[in-house]
Amino acid sequence: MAEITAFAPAIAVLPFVSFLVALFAGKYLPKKGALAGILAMGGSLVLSLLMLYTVATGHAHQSTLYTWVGGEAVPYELTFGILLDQLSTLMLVIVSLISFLVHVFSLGYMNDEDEGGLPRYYAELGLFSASMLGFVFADNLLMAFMFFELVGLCSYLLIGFWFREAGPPSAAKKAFLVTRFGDYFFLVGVVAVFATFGTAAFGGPGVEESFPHLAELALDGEASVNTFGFAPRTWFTIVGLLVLGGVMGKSAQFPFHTWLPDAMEGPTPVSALIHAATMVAAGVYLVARMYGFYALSPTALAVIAFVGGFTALFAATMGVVKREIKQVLAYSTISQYGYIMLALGGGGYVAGVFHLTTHAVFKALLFLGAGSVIIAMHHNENMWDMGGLKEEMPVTYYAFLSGSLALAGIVPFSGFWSKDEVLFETLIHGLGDSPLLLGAYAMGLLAVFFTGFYTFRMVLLTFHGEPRSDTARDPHGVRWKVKGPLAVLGALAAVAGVINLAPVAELTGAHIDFLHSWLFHGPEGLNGEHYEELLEGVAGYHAAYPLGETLTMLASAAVSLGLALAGAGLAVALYRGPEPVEHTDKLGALKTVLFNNYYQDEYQVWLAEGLTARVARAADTVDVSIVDGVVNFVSSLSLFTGDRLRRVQTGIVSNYAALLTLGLTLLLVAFGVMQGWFL
Amino acid sequence: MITPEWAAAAPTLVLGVTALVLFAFDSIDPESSNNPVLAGIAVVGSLAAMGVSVAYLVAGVGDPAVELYGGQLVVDGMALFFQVIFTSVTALVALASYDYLEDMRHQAEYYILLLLAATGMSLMAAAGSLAVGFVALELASLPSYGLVAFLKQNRGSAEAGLKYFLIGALSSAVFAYGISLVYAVSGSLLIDAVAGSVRNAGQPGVLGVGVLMVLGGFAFKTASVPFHFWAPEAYEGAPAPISAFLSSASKAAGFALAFRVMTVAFPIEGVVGAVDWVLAVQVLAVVTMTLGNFAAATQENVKRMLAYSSVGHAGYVLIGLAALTGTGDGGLVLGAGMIHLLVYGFMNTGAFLFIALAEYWGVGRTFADYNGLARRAPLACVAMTVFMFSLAGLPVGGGFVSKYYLFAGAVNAGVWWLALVGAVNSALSLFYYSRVVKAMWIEEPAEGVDVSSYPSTLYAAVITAAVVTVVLLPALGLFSGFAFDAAAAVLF
Amino acid sequence: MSNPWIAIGALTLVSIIIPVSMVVVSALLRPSVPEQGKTAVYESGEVPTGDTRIRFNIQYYMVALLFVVFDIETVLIFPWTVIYRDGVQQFGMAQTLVPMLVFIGVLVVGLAWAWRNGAVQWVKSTRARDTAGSTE
Amino acid sequence: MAVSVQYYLILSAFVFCVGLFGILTRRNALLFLMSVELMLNAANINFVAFSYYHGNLTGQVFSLFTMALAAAEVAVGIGIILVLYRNFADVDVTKATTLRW
Repeated sequence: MAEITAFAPAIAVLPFVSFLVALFAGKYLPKKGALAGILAMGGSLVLSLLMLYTVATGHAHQSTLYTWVGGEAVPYELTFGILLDQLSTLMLVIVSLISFLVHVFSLGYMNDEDEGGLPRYYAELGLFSASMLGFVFADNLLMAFMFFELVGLCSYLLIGFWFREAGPPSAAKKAFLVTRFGDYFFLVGVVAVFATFGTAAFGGPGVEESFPHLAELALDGEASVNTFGFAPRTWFTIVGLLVLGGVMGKSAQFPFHTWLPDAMEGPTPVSALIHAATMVAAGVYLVARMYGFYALSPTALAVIAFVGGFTALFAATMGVVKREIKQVLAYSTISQYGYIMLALGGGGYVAGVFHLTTHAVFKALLFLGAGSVIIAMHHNENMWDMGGLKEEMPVTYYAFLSGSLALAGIVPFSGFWSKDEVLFETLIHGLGDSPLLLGAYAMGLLAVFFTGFYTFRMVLLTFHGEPRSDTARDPHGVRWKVKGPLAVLGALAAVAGVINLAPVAELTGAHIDFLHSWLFHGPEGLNGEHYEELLEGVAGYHAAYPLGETLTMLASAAVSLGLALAGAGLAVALYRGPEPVEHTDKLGALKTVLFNNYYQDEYQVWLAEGLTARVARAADTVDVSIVDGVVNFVSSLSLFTGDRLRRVQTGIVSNYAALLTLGLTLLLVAFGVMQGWFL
Repeated sequence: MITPEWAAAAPTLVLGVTALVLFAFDSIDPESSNNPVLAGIAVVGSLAAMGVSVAYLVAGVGDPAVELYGGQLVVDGMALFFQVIFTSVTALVALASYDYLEDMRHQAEYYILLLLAATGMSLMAAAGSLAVGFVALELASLPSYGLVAFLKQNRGSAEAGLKYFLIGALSSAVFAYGISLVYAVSGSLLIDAVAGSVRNAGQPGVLGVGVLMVLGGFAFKTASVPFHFWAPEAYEGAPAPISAFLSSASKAAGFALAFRVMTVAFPIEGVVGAVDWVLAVQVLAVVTMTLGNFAAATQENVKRMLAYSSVGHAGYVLIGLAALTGTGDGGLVLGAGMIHLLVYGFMNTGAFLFIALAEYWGVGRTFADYNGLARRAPLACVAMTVFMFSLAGLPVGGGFVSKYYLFAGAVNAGVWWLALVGAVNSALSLFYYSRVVKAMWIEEPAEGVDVSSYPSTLYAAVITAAVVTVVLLPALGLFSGFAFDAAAAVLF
Repeated sequence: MSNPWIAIGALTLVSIIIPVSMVVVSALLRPSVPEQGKTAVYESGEVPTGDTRIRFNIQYYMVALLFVVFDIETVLIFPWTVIYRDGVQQFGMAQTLVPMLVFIGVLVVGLAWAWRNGAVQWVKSTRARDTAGSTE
Repeated sequence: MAVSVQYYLILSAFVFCVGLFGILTRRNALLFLMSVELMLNAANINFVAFSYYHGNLTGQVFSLFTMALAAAEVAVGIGIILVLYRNFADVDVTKATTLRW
């Protein structure tokens, strides 16, 4: 029997085929390419599940598909290959599941709404999924980078889908430029990895030389790598931080988060895909993918944790005052990815992956729910125009509520379990020998309160109270294509936590922390156990339990749950009742700051326009006057010389013979003199 | 190895026999106007020769080298590689000529001369002694003179033939004299034997003059400075398929002989005391590419522009010899030269055949006359665009890879300045190549140009050349191994 | 002990002396009677007309070329004949004879082709035809 | 004792230069052709002389080839000169200058 893993490339190839089909034949297909996309994603989902099963039965797999630079002449190989291990197959399933549901939802959101340009939409969606899937199973950093960039390109295309309107193109441009800024660092990082280790492989079964492993050996002094004169640890930190630049751009971490709220200009299903499973997830996934490398550098980990904690808090506060439902969700995404980063930086590899998983589910749910609301509201996104939608659209409501509870982190919804574990892991490592983490932890903890608050504010304003506009009184109905994905995701958001009920496992002693054991049994060098050893041994992370293990955990859970409930309670207190009123004015000057997103956009625009544009203009002046001058001079000189040279060709054959003889004689004389023939 | 041994010379023999068959056919029916048969024989013959040489190359007949007639002929990887170039160019040219020669007289003579010249070239590639080299060179040259002057009623053609012939006669005299001097020093004409006796030869002056004069003979055949003067005129005045033939196959033949003789007979470490010919080639390479490209940049006539660019390309290929400094991988750079000639054989032949197409349509010869041609013949213009960009070294065709190999080889051998000059010239070449593309695609068409018919074989030849040029970009990896191995086998 | 230059010098001397002496001797011996008629191209007969250079028919050229071909053929056969006997003894008849037959065969093909294409067909020029017609 | 071999070299160089001189100064295509023949014969002198000097026949045989090729060259050359004459009504090689620059 052929190895089932031989079909792994098809996971990415199927959506790519649907991209081609939609692009070239979409016009002629019944649903404008939607069916091709759904079929392809369904296929990918099935295959991903198969891969998950294969890996679960102990067949982690790595294979090189194509070597495009290699051989004896070059010291390194550039390859395409796939790496199927616990982490990547889990992510494959998430991505293909979300993408599948988004495709289905799009039938309701795009087709039924008679949007134009559908073949283009489905083509781009297909390419988007294909690139993300390719990114997920990439077995080396360079391949990952290439697909990473493709993901960025597709998000640019999709955000700017309605390119005839004013907002989307500029939002698309912003998303592209901001993430590109981060990717510069990533690219330098990739080159640095190659220059340092000569390979960019992540590792996996059968891979002898992977760069995290080499780095580990180098730190132990067992292998020598080119560290460009730095101490190995310093250099690895630098490289790690360079790659982190790309991560922060893609995962919208402070200060690169500004593109994400604007990206709401794209179609809502696209937002769901971007936020839940693809674009934004790509960043943190990369950190998890090369966690063995980051675990070697406590500095890099601390930076990750701090960026994550700060982003979580920072974005949550901005989400508090937003009026548009999708804006709230956007900031919640930034905030939640902050948590994931916090977890990874805080030594909670499993926690980070866990939160990535649950977040993918409930955030997709929330966006699709918001999409459903937006359909109902005839594309009005202002929550202050909504209200009372609970009665009109119960399926959406309950699904949305499920997602919101998960987002806020209320027990027993999935978000609670994962967020709790994130905070817990950070806390115990912080209490260990890394007090710095406690600061990050504090920020994360505070953000829980805000999360609870803005989540319930959103729910209350949208679904509760009396309708505040005519459209809210008589919303547009939605059909099964919308409700179906919502129902699936709503159920998942409620129960997805069961994959890793760590606190329950701790209390009862039952082994029900499945994700934990799943990730701990990855291939050698790529599993949680190894990471934990690295964290302990190299990065110096130790867990400490001041109240004993169980009690510390319960206390941590109680604190975060309490804060979430407090936030939710405050929201309920403020926005309860049939006619909620705006309370933002009470914030005074702070309101302005929050509405303006802490003036993040402003300074970045200043950076772009005030500074960069001026430098560019100066450079342009230099370019036009001096560089162009030189170039023009050179070109006219060339043409002049050419014109002189061709005049040598007089057309008279005797002259040619003479010149020929002259040339030969010159050669003979010159060499004669030089080599001493005449001596 | 192959039995019987003489079968190793089969590509040459097939070409020669094809020429004899054409003779026989024309003797049987001199007044015949059965041109498809003539063109057919020529195409089939050259394709058969190509098939044989490709098969030999793949089967490794030339490894180890087969020596025939006491070393007079050497069939090795390099010989077979070059024979592939000659035969494929010959096939393309013969195919295109069918339409080009429509309604002309003396077609049989045309194909006979073409096949005889191809035989000579094929022999040049396999020449194991200076005597065979000289005879083969003449066998390649003499029919070429006739072919250039084939359009007897055309002043340009006659003039081009005259100039080609006179410079050619002078060059062959120089070449013969050079050989005589080498013989004077070494007492042998077999290049292996020459190599043995030129080491620390007693008369460095005689040897040096001889080597430089022999180099001059190669410079003539490859259209390198200062023996290049015939090239712009001959290429411009000749029938366009012949220009294609001369600038691709004939040039490659010159290089085939030059590569073998210079590297085997005059190993640089043995003769450096008498004459540092690598230095001479370096000078020639720089001057040749610069002169060719600069002069091409100011041309108004497309065919003449291509002619000068052909001189420039000779300069690039000369890097293959000029970088044999002893440092770095000589096989790499020599093989790169061979690969460039292979790619050039298709892209340049294609470009000249496009000119043939334009001449067939009666389109004028200047850039301006090509304005808007893409609207009337988009397919051919796409092909021409591929040729132009590939010639300039853009990665749309194999030209990119082969140039890259050449420059990389030069850098590898420590003569980075050669690569630098080459790169600057490549940049300049993009200027004049893109003028053609701009004229065809962007400019408004001129009035009164009528593209009424689409000559099928001419089209087929152009398109085939374009397809091969493009395919060679990814597929060059397959061929480069043969070239590098063959070059290494010649060097060591 | 003879210097070879003596022989060469003597040869050169003789080759110069003989023609010069012939001219000198005849100039000394003959009587000199200058007269205008003697300087004419044809001392007795018609007054010459036209150029001294006349255009030869292209046929002469073709025939001359054919002659050159076979002339050169002889040159190339010559060394072969020298080694023929040794060759037969050493390599056998086939190895020695066949290459030359091939060589000649190729030439024969060429000759046949030239023949068929009218290289040796003596086409009269129009002027020649005209003169022929007027005399009849 | 035979004539020292350097003198043959000098002789052949002299003949070669005479031929070259003819090429550079003569405008008549036929004279151009004859000059080339002289240069080729200069090479022949070397071949024959050094064949004797080295004691092998290679050079002599090669000079036969050179002669054959010279004849062939003349044959082709005269043909081209004929075509030139038909087109330009002259055998002056400097008259044919329609192609230049």
